[in-house]
Amino acid sequence: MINKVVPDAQTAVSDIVNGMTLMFGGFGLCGIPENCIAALVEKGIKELTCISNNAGVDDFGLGLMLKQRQLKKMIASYVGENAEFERQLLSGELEVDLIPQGTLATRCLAAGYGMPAIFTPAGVGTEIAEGKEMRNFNGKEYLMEMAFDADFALVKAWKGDTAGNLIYKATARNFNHVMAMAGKITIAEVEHLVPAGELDPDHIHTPGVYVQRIFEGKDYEKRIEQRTVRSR
Amino acid sequence: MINKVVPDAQTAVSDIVNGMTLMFGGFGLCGIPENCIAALVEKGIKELTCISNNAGVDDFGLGLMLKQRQLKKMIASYVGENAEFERQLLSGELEVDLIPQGTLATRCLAAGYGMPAIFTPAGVGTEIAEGKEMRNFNGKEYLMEMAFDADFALVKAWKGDTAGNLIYKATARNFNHVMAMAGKITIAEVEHLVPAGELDPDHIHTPGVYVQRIFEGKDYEKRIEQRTVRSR
Amino acid sequence: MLDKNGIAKRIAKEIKDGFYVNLGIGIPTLVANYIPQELNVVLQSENGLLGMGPFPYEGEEDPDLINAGKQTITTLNGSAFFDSAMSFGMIRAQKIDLTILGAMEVSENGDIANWKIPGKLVKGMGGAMDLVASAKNIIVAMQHINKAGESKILPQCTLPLTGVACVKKIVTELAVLDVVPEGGFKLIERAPGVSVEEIKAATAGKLIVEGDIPEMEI
Amino acid sequence: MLDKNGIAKRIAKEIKDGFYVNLGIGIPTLVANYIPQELNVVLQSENGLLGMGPFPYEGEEDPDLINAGKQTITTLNGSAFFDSAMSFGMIRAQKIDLTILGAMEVSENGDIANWKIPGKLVKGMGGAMDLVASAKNIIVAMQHINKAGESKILPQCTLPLTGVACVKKIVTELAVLDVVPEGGFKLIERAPGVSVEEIKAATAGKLIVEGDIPEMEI
Repeated sequence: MINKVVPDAQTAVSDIVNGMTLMFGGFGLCGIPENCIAALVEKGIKELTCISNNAGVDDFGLGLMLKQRQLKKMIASYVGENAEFERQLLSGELEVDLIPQGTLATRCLAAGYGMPAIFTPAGVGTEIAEGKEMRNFNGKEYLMEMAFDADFALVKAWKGDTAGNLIYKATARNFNHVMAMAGKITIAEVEHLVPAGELDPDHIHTPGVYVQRIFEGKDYEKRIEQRTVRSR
Repeated sequence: MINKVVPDAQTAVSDIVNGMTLMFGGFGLCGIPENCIAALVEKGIKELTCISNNAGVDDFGLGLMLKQRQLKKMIASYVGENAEFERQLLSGELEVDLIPQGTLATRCLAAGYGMPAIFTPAGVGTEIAEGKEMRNFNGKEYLMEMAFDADFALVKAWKGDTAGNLIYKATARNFNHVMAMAGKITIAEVEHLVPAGELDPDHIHTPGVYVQRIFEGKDYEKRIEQRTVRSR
Repeated sequence: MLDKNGIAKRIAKEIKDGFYVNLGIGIPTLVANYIPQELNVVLQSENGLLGMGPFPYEGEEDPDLINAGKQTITTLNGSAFFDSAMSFGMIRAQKIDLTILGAMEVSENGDIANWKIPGKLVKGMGGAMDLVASAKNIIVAMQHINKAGESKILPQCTLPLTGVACVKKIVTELAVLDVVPEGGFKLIERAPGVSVEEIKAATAGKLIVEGDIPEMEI
Repeated sequence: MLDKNGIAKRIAKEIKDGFYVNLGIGIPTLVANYIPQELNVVLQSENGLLGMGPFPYEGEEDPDLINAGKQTITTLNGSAFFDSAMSFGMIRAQKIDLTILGAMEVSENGDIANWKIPGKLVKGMGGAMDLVASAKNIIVAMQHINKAGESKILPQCTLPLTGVACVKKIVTELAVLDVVPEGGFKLIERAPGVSVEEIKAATAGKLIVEGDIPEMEI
């Protein structure tokens, strides 16, 4: 089996440079690649295009990179938890492409499955459709949306093995699986890195062929955005 | 949770009638819905269009339905194990649409994911491309292939629960997962039917929303086509 | 007049046995509390879960288990997790029977606007555009009137659209309205203590009133 | 002249450390036996497995675990199963470094025919059309000459095509040939005991011979 292990986040992101297009897994703060984000903040590279469902919060997740003005452009579906984001957007410092969440996910799938474009009805008749090719199938209108082309995908899994196979936990799977498949180079950080052979081949969500580098992350904060509970 | 359990194969296929389009999971004889096929053979309905990667062998799998001349048309990628198939094809009794295996799988995916069409380079420059729309993306030619539209999908899984969630074993997953997603009505037969709650939600391959009927099959033969072994 | 929980309670009556349902953020989330126990209903959360359970007991929150509103939740017997592409795959393939979501505006032909106020608010559409473009049945939970006292039930939407000709039913603090194929809002029920006249006054779009309009039973 | 195992052995030398490889039915399957132990190579089977292991010991065959040739196989440490859509997804996305397959004919510009003889044989293309349309690198394992004594290395294919301008290298019982971008078969190596003249005689397509042609080391 091919060994994909790198020692740490710093090593994993060492060849990510100014101006690149990066994908970040996660939904809200759930399942974000905390170690990779910290390494990119430390590295301080700029002019990045980021593809991520959300933009983090002011002091966590992609919010940390926004605060340092490392992003030139953000492609996301929902960014409503981030004052700094709104400030940079309104001031024109940050270019923003808001797209439907399913379109975001499916453009990742398209990249991972070698499909140059997909059709979706999401956004037909709205400003999202402006300038896009429309097409009617069976009486229904669809937009043609293009596969993403990202230099790197940075994802977080629960478990991974040395061959790069990944298993996610619960709803932390979200965009991590599709982005892992979509990146030209995919870096996976995992909570538990195990030797190849320890994961059941039937339980693997992302096969190792899609992962070029893997490392065990540390000090996971796993912050909760909306702590909702019921009383006993 | 919604209960999808039906008592047996006969009940499950009771509303499948002459002239319908059916999908059959499996690759060769691996992971085929043995109980459903037996029930359809018993039922004797005809003029069926079948979508299946292979056509079984002379005395097992879809070969049993071929022998009874229940099929009008076969959509498959490889049919090289079946003399009766070849006879019906050459005599013109059977209409056959041979398509690339990846195209077959992806047209299923398209149906399951609500995408009316997909693009693939498979078959460009060959007779498969005749009459199909071609399109150039980034300097490469692709064919536009349409999502399947099947009345029923008949699939086989290893384990399933009463809510219709499915888990496949090893390479018996093959087309079963994508066809389970693609059928307008999906019937799943499983080797082990368990109460909802017994399967780990992280291990489920096909969520129950895609499955309308489920039952525990019996007397699985699970025939091996090419028994290859090594000496100790 | 209904409060938010009243709107949720009334919408819950539209849910049938065997439905897969997607609940949006806000009032729609409250609908889960009023689905009758005897119905077998599965809630989909578009971040990757079928079979959404109630909030966890305090101390049992799992940061890896949230709903699309980023709230901590639980699973049920029979739940399944999946990735975002499959989630919107099943939405596009119309495997979800009912979508309930909020709106800033709804128009006579069923257009909905709920994601952007130009120059003021740009949170993004999240999964709403996918849901309204594909859902078999869409019910909107909303206030009839905005904070400035203006009707949100309009001849035409003024805000950027989320989807076109997709809303089938609206439940507000004042009324239940059906969006009819020929265009317009057909008054189906009045909220307790609310008169037809009050509903007329609060509705800028074409209101269709035929015969006696019953009061809601909730 | 090489036998089938000799062809497989020579092709195995083209496999590099870290490669993901798809092996077709027939001679390509034999290549697995000659991949040097010290290389980390992962075999993909397009019916849904990465990390194909050797045949099982007798009595340990699992009907649920087969390769694309329908043979019983085993897994290795680090193997992963997946469905057919993902399998061809990773093939289309060029995650597989090398595809090795058989052919009935190959043409000067790298066209390949291997799935149909009109009126005689219609087994179907299986995954071959997907593989040749997307693979980064394709090596063909084949006999130079058919049973009727005719060359299968042609100016143009006479049989229905599987793919266009895709074959990069051919290994036969007689020679190793590169398909060059400007068209034609460049002779790279001779099989042990086979002369350039013999190869010329067996090759109907344009053969390019430059300088001394070394004999294969296998």
